[in-house]
Amino acid sequence: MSAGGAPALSPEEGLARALALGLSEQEYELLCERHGRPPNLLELAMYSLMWSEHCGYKHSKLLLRTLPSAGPAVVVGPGENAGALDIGGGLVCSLKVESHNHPSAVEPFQGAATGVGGILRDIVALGTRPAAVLDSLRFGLPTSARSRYLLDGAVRGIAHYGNCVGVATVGGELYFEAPYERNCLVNVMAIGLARREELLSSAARGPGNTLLLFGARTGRDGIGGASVLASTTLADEEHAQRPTVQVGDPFAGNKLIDCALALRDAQLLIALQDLGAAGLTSACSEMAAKGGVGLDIDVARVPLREAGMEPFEIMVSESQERMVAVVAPERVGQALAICERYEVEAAAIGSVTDSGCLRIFDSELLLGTLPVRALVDECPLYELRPQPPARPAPAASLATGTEQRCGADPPAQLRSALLALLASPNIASRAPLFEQYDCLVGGRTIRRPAEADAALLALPDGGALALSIDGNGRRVAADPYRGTLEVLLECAANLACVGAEPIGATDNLNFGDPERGEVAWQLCESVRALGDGCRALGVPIVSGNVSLYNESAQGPIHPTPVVGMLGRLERPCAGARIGFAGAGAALALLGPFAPSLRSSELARLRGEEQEGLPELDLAAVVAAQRALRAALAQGRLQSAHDISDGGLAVALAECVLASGLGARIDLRRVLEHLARIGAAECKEGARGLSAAETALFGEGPGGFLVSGEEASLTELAAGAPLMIIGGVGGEALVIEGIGGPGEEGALALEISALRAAYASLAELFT
Amino acid sequence: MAGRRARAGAVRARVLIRPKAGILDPQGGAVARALPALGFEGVHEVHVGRMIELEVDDPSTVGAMCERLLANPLVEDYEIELLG
Amino acid sequence: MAGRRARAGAVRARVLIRPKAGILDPQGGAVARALPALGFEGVHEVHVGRMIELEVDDPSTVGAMCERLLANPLVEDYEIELLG
Amino acid sequence: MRIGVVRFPGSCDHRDTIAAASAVGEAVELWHADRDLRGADAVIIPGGFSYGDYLRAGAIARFAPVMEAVGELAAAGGPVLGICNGFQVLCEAGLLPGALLPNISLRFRCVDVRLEVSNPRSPFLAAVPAGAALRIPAKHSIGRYYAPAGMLRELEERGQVILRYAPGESFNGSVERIAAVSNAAGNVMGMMPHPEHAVRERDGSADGRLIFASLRSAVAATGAGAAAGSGSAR
Ligand SMILES: Nc1ncnc2c1ncn2[C@@H]1O[C@H](COP(=O)(O)OP(=O)(O)O)[C@@H](O)[C@H]1O
Ligand SMILES: [Mg+2]
Repeated sequence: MSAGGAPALSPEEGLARALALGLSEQEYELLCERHGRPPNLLELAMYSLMWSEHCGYKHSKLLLRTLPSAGPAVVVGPGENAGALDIGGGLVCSLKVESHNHPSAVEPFQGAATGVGGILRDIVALGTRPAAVLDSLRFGLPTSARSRYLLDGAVRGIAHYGNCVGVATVGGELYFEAPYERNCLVNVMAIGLARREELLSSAARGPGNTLLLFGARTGRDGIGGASVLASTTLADEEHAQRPTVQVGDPFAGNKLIDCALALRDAQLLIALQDLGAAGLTSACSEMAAKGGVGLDIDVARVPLREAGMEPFEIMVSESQERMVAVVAPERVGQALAICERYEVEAAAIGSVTDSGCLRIFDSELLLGTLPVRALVDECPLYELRPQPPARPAPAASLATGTEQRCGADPPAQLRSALLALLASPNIASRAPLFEQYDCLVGGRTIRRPAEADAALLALPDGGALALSIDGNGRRVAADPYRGTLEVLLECAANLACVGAEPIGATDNLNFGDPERGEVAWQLCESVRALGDGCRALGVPIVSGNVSLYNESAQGPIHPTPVVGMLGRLERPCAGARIGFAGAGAALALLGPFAPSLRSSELARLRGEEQEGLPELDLAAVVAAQRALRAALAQGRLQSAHDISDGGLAVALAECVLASGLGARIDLRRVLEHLARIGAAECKEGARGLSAAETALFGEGPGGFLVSGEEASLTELAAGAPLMIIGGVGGEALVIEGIGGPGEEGALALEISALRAAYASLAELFT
Repeated sequence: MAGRRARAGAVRARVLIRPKAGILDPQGGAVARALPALGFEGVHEVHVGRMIELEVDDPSTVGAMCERLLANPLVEDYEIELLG
Repeated sequence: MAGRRARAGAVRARVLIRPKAGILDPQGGAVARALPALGFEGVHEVHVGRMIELEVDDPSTVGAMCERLLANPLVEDYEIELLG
Repeated sequence: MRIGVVRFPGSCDHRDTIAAASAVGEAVELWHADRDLRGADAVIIPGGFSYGDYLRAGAIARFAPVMEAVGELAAAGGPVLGICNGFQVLCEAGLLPGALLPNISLRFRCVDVRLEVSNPRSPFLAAVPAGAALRIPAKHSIGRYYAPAGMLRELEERGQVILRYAPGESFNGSVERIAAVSNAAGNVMGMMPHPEHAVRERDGSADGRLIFASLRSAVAATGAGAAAGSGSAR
């Protein structure tokens, strides 16, 4: 017995256990070497978690190092529990996005609820008070009962936790695509606020200091969760994983947050760390690694919820609502008193040492000794072996396809396409979802969901923060590089629509099995685009998360990088709304918008082959966003909305629905504009239904629909192409000059018809 | 419903649903902490669950109802009582 | 808890709490609507209530606990079962 | 005027309520475990999820030590306003009639609602212009007001129904669209919508300010009684 009380393992037994715990034979051998001897069972359990994909980032760390993470506003970059940015006025804003995909696929309510709890504790660990949550969700098609069940459970779970814990959920996004059927994605982003001097680090310091565990008691929740739930492909038999379900307790979470911040205010915390995946093992390893110290932990002092827990269970339990802090020994009494006031249980479970090791005790008995460096820094890193896919044979031309279907009545064709798009679950109003979230608590919310493209939160100095979270897996699947650029640009466009300039971002890389060549290629392309795009936008990535092995028997999910962006603006702009402000305003198309039906939502609805994405001019799109921000800041605009899924016509309908005011545009002017800026699929002289469809429903970055007085719109043409295409007013959405047979044809849709189509998600939440 | 008769041909059934052993029961915990504060000492092991009462024509189907809808087998145990 | 033994000296008690007759029970209604959709026909009169299980040293106090905390007598009926 | 805002474990809207109340007086936090009202002339029990809403919303909070002092203030005629969870707590505590049950949709919902004034003489509406309707956000999953038929009749007769949701806006299914009720003396009111989230132009509506502004006259109307601890203010 090498380390006291824990059972030693023979080499054969050790290898067998290691394999069962998800390590490879080579990894086990490396581990024995780094550990200095074969680990005992407790040690092996801890290594297997720290060397898992989830904690060790084995397949992504090398790639992540290529992302830009520095910038003048960066206060805390990647490596801490969350990133943090200077937002002026002595304040910092923390941000981070996390995934809870596999737990949510097994038990959507608890999976999503604990996802919210987890990300909030990352924000608190930095010493910042949570200020807002955003959610990014992906499910299979809503025609599937399983998808509807997962959607309903996840939304209820987020609402349950977020509402009850008392943090506003101010934004998010939702897509339905078949590849997520058995592996839904539940990503949650949070931000927090603090004065700069209040920031905390997770680096344990000062040998002799006390390790204080506080919050909920430790039970057998999620034992093995980090390695089993997060790093292996979901078996069809989800039931095998039953015992690992963690239950969230937002009431305990609420008390824990207040307690942690009260400890911060009393300046008792030398270090603070949340307990997430891999529980005490990961929390203590990281605190020790960051501080370059060792830690002694006594499992006998950990308050337990259940009798008879094994030391290894205590060390790997993922019980929710717990945090661990380093406190000077003479101030432990004061810390315990604060915990008691907040009705939060606390216990001194160990101390900081200069041993460089985690030493696990059961009272006097030493159970294991693990060099921190071996646990944290020596986890093997793997180079990906990307394998670009063989290009699919080009599918039949879309133009031909639509022409075949068009018949003799273009207005009727376009009308039904627009209504179908508005009713598409990927586009329809998200109100039935977000109305289940408290978006007001905290008293900062200036723009609620769907009022503007980004959420806006008021700051004490009269300025505001803008927030957006975006991702479009289907378009990333069609072209991982351009698709990922589009994700970044969409996020920045949403911020631009409220007048905010991005100052930092967080990302979540949701991909399949990176050991597959094609997935590796998607991941590499996507990260390359993240780097290029962020550099073009001047936005550092200060935190993030990687979720790999999102696969089912049907194959990998769409590659789904999700980006959350934070923007700052000096003062909220009056025109920063989707809805029109009043009849009589002129309506303009702004930006280098070059729409294409390739891989568009309309193509998806028609079941057409996804065939790549149109080219994009990064610099021109970035310039258009800058022009839009300037126009908003100068008060020249009455409304602004970016053109996204479903194209110009859907954006227009959304402006109409948000305000209840009709609009009239002349499609000939749109086509003229597109021809002028060289949009390939709307070449000069393009005529007929296919040109109209491309102009109305084609997608691509860089387009904004803005309204305002005609004179102030035309003056703003500097910096980005702009064309007045119509005006605000009336009772309907009217599109004139459709072309094709019946050249003079106009399309008119009553607002009530638009509204009925747009309300299609309500039936998913009855 | 207690004491009531079921409609002709139907059977009254009661399903008791409780958090699985070992799964966190925050409600039970909250009640357990509240009771002593009200002067009720000597209370141990409080658990809060749900009760569903129904009248069924075919009582043999209640188990399947529990599995598919009434309970969440991942986190809950259930028990069926047929009351006649 | 079912089938489990109470600790020495304590008695297991079960409190069943149901919405008073005549008060709209949307939870019961939701279950009643969902069951046929899953193919379970022949279900009538579904009601959803709460179940609280506890171990008490003095079972005579459970009634007072119900009156004061566990049930809201304005909208709920309760029933106590002592399980020994 | 000093306004005490109670804070229970699990309260969420106490900070926003203190901020809103600060516009009309000196707002102080009242800690649930203290019996002391810190000299408050009026008390607000804010929204949130006291004790996680476990068991029943408000059921556990009503036993907090601070509630004894709140009960004494109420008995002495001092103004007590419960917002959302505060309304639930006051019903559970027996300081207000009726109960709040789960929304008929069984879902949490956060939307602006329009409110009609049902009893313009309530001191909690003193600052609301005659004939005005209010637009204030509501956000809850347990907000369906219920009172048995006999009690309801009495409430209507005595003018204890203070606010109603406008027709078509009672998403929670409250009986008679009731959004706010008072006790018989009129000095305790509970309302489901959140006036503290409608106090600035940036909130989309500032109608909630009227409720806070009314507290001043509510205190003036009853203040002497409260100080003297004279049972009823009727
Ligand atoms: N895709 C990514 N981009 C940038 N930073 C990342 C990414 N994924 C993870 N990180 C950073 O790596 C560190 C470890 O992440 P993680 O293990 O998820 O933290 P935690 O355990 O606190 O949830 C964090 O600082 C996180 O912000
Ligand atoms: Mg963390």
